[in-house]
Amino acid sequence: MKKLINKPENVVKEELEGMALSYAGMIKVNLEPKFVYRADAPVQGKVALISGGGSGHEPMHGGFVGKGMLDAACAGEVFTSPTPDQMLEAAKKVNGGAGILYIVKNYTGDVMNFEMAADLARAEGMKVQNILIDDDVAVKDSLWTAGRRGVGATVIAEKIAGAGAEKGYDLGKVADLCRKVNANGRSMGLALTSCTVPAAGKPTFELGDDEIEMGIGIHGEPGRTRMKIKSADELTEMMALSIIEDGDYSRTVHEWDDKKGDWVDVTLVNKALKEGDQVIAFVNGMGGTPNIELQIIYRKLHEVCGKKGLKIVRNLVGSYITSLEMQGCSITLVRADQEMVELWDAPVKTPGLRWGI
Amino acid sequence: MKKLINKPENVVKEELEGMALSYAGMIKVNLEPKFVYRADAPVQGKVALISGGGSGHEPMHGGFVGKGMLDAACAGEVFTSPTPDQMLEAAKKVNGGAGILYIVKNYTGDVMNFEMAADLARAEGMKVQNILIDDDVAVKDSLWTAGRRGVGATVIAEKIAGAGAEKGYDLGKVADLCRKVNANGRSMGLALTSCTVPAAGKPTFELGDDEIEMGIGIHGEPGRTRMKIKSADELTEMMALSIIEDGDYSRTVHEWDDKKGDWVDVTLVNKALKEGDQVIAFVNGMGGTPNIELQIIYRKLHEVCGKKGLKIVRNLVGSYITSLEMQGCSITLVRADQEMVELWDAPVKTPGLRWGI
Amino acid sequence: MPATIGDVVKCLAKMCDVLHENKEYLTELDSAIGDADHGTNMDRGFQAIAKKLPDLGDTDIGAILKTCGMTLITTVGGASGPLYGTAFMQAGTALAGKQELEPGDLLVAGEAALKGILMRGKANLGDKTMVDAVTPAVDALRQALAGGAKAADALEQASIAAETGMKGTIPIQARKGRASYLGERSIGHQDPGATSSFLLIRTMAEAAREIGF
Amino acid sequence: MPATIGDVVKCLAKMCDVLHENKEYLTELDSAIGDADHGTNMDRGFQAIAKKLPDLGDTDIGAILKTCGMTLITTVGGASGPLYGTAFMQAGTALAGKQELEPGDLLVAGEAALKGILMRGKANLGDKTMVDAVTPAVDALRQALAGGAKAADALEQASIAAETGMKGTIPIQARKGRASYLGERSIGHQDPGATSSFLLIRTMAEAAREIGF
Ligand SMILES: Nc1ncnc2c1ncn2[C@@H]1O[C@H](COP(=O)(O)OP(=O)(O)O)[C@@H](O)[C@H]1O
Ligand SMILES: Nc1ncnc2c1ncn2[C@@H]1O[C@H](COP(=O)(O)OP(=O)(O)O)[C@@H](O)[C@H]1O
Ligand SMILES: [Mg+2]
Ligand SMILES: [Mg+2]
Ligand SMILES: [Mg+2]
Ligand SMILES: [Mg+2]
Repeated sequence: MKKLINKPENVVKEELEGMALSYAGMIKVNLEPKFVYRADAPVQGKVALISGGGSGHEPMHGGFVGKGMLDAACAGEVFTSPTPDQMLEAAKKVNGGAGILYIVKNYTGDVMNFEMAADLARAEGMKVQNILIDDDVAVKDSLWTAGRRGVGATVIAEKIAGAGAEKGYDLGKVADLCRKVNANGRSMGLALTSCTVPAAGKPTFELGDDEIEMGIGIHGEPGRTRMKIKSADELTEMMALSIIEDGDYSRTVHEWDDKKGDWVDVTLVNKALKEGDQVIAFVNGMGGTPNIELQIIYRKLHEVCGKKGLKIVRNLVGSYITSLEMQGCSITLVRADQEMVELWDAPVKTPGLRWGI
Repeated sequence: MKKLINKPENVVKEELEGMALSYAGMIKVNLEPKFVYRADAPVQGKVALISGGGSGHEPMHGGFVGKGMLDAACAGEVFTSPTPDQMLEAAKKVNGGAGILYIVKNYTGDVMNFEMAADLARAEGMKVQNILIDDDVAVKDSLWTAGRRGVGATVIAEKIAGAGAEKGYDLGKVADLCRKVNANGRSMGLALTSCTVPAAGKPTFELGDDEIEMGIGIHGEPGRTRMKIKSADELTEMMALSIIEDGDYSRTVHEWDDKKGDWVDVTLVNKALKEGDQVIAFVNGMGGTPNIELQIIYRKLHEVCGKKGLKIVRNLVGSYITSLEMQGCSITLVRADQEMVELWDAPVKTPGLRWGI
Repeated sequence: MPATIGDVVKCLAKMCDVLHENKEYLTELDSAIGDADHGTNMDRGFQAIAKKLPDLGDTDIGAILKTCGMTLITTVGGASGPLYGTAFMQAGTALAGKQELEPGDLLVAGEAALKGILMRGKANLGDKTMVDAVTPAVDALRQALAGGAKAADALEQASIAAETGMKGTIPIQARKGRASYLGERSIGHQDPGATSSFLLIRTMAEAAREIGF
Repeated sequence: MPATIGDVVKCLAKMCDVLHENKEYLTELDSAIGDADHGTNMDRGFQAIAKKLPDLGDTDIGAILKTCGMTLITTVGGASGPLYGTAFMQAGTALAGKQELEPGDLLVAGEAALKGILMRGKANLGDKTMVDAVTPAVDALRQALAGGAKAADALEQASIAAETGMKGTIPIQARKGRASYLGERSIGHQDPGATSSFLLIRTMAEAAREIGF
């Protein structure tokens, strides 16, 4: 393992210390327990957005903290969900009195820890909603698995919901917005190489010189299929079609019902994309992929979307949800209406995403 | 070689096609010959900044085209200087009547091609200045080598000179500003892994599992020394000290003398950094380095600068001058006065660097 | 002889050591069908427990187990943190106020722990998770105790059942947790969480034997 | 027999082939002390020339060489583009208007080409660049022609001298171009540009032999 680190067990702490120095003015960092929060938190009267997850996906999530996006992000160990106490302390720090939205990527660990955190935060008198992101079409069904993973749609959801909160939407409306982005989002990824978890010291998996993992997870979980590498155009088309041709996706999730005062099972359906839809297109690098390759992929994605009657109204190309140094990429398409596009365009000022201010 | 590309010979063309689509509104792309230019070019009455170099260093330079930075960037083949006809056509396209500044990284090929381009542009009646960037302290002397390479200071120079041009500075003043950034800038880099030039098909060099190249170039040129890997803190300190303790650096460069109407040899001296200096600190990833590691490096750099009496007044942390998928990093320090800091803060809107608009 | 607070603390200390020794092994299992962190996660949590153990002697066994649970919840993260954390919390609640343990208390605690895991993770038997090791272990414990076995022997039976359950995760397809994303490719690999569960139960059995429980 | 326009075109076509065959070899040399693109660069430029050759027959030799020079300048890039481009431009200028070549014209062209390379790159002999191959080649050509050799023999001498010069770049330290950054680590490696220069000169010698020049 060759990495520019000191001790593996200090990676996350030292990273956060670096961020506190390099983005002073935009964010602040709490080390015990670990979370990043808006320098101007709490913003009174604004719904506070909190996300988090394992580290190693930078700039997600700490890099998305700031005006117009997240109020706080909880950093777990590398690829390990953070713990409820982090989420609770973050909520206390950024609570502006209008409620807390926990944005949770659908992984067993994240879901359980954020549910515990929500219970704790409610016990302290806060209004809390947990919204799941589960957009990864590589996971086919939810009956036989832990359900689709949360990947690329997370960035889009955090941006759009963050803009809604900034505009003054109340907790119910921000939660609806976040749920809506997720309901319209689908992603698919692949890896050319494995990543190496610092504490593990060696690559999570081995791939032959001409092999890729199609349907890779962002934690170096092996994908659904191992296959021979093909040209960028062919791989892009495969990923794009698996998103575009994915049917309606229905599953049951746990959400908090404020009236009942309890968690309830809710069945949600993501409607398949169809001709004429407007989409936000996101080509994401996994950390070790040069920009030059992401642009080659975007070029083909644009063509495939065109052929399938999808109109790309906004795009994002870059490494925003990474898996350490993994080489690979993912594609995310989010069907977007006018409100979503306007909120996407709204000013944002975070370490990882910035425009308009 | 595993890359997300189609044919190696089409990499640059397809990348530019992708950029034209993904950044429409910010930039436009010319394919024959290849260059990226501001969507609103030419900006009448403004000095036009043009840079360029081999591809594979993205976002540099095409990603720095836009309001507040470059007017055009010429993309060569991967790691190969672009050609004079590209530079000439770019100049014609973005010429706003106030002259052209070619910002040239000091590599034999770039220098020669840009000099030929300047001669051609002048023959077409344009006012042209070429300013060299040569900030890489890994190259010790200029007598026994082609002189120090242009690396990290390029980004800072393009940002600050671009802001000056946007403010209405005339060609002489913009050229002086660019020369000043370079005169105050120093960089040092290292690599953990080699990159693979697509057309070459295999890694440029091989490194052992515990080896790094200290003083690496951004084209995968081997560094000055191969050494055992150390901790991030130790490596950061080595790089930082080689910059901070570097003495005055003097060399002779070729500049155009408008009065004489000829190229002249000019001796320039970069004064060593000293206690009390204010600096812009830049930690750059080489393409395959996770953000998490760059923040760990920034954290230590901040400490070393503090110990040496340097005050970091601004910083930039991210992968801005890359070498394809190479894992590694570089550190750049630029001594900055008030004017430079203000111009650094000025709004910029490019694919790779954006704030304030 | 009933087990004392000191015995429980000793057993917990042993668990910390065993997980530390098996850190790489558990992470390796997790590399194959997960994200290569289970060993690191468990070790981080139990090392945090190890640090607290010296100060826990003058409370009660329920409180000790709850402290362990809380420690796991706040230091482990991932899926295993809330699951093991809840297990210890529930076991602690079940044994609230106890200064010593009778063999029957083991079953009370074990059933509570399993209930906690099921409540939190909603896995079914055969989903290829820690449930596949813990469920048969609790069953074996119940049966052995019902048959009049002493604690160490009953735990021995539980440990054997956990091991069988753990090995039983190899040929099946995961339906919960991260390994479920692999679909059929999860077949042929042993579940890391079932493995850590077995290790913990085996350690209890060994500790019981040593103290003559 | 003087060389005709057709002979020159044939010789150029042969150069294109030879560089194409040596593409990987030249890139490999450049990997060791440069940036792994010299073969690709030269091949890109000479393939562009190859495409134009069919249409160049009805101009003159000077114009043909200038077209080659311009093509190299606009397609090669890097250090070798301006250097070889200028060399061909200067040679073309020196042979402006010529419909056929006498042996002496070779020297005129060779000296002009070398002057162009020196003017553009400012390298000295011994800096470990193409200059180290071209300079002795032009010297050998001059000497052989002065001694009354026919063109093919004089070019043969030039080729031998270029090869010696090329090999002479191995034990020395680079002081110009990208290899100079390596300092002492550049020692022991053959300069890619000197190698492509030798290949071009050897090709000229072979072409001259074939056409009986
Ligand atoms: N829903 C669940 N119920 C019970 N156990 C589970 C569940 N999901 C996962 N597990 C267990 O957790 C283990 C993985 O733990 P760990 O690697 O620490 O967490 P993560 O999967 O978040 O990286 C699995 O091997 C499995 O035994
Ligand atoms: N100043 C110079 N004068 C003459 N030849 C040079 C000079 N600098 C470099 N060269 C030649 O150019 C060759 C490298 O060409 P190439 O790899 O195509 O360009 P680059 O170095 O820009 O990648 C070197 O091997 C050397 O022979
Ligand atoms: Mg994990
Ligand atoms: Mg080159
Ligand atoms: Mg795991
Ligand atoms: Mg080269």
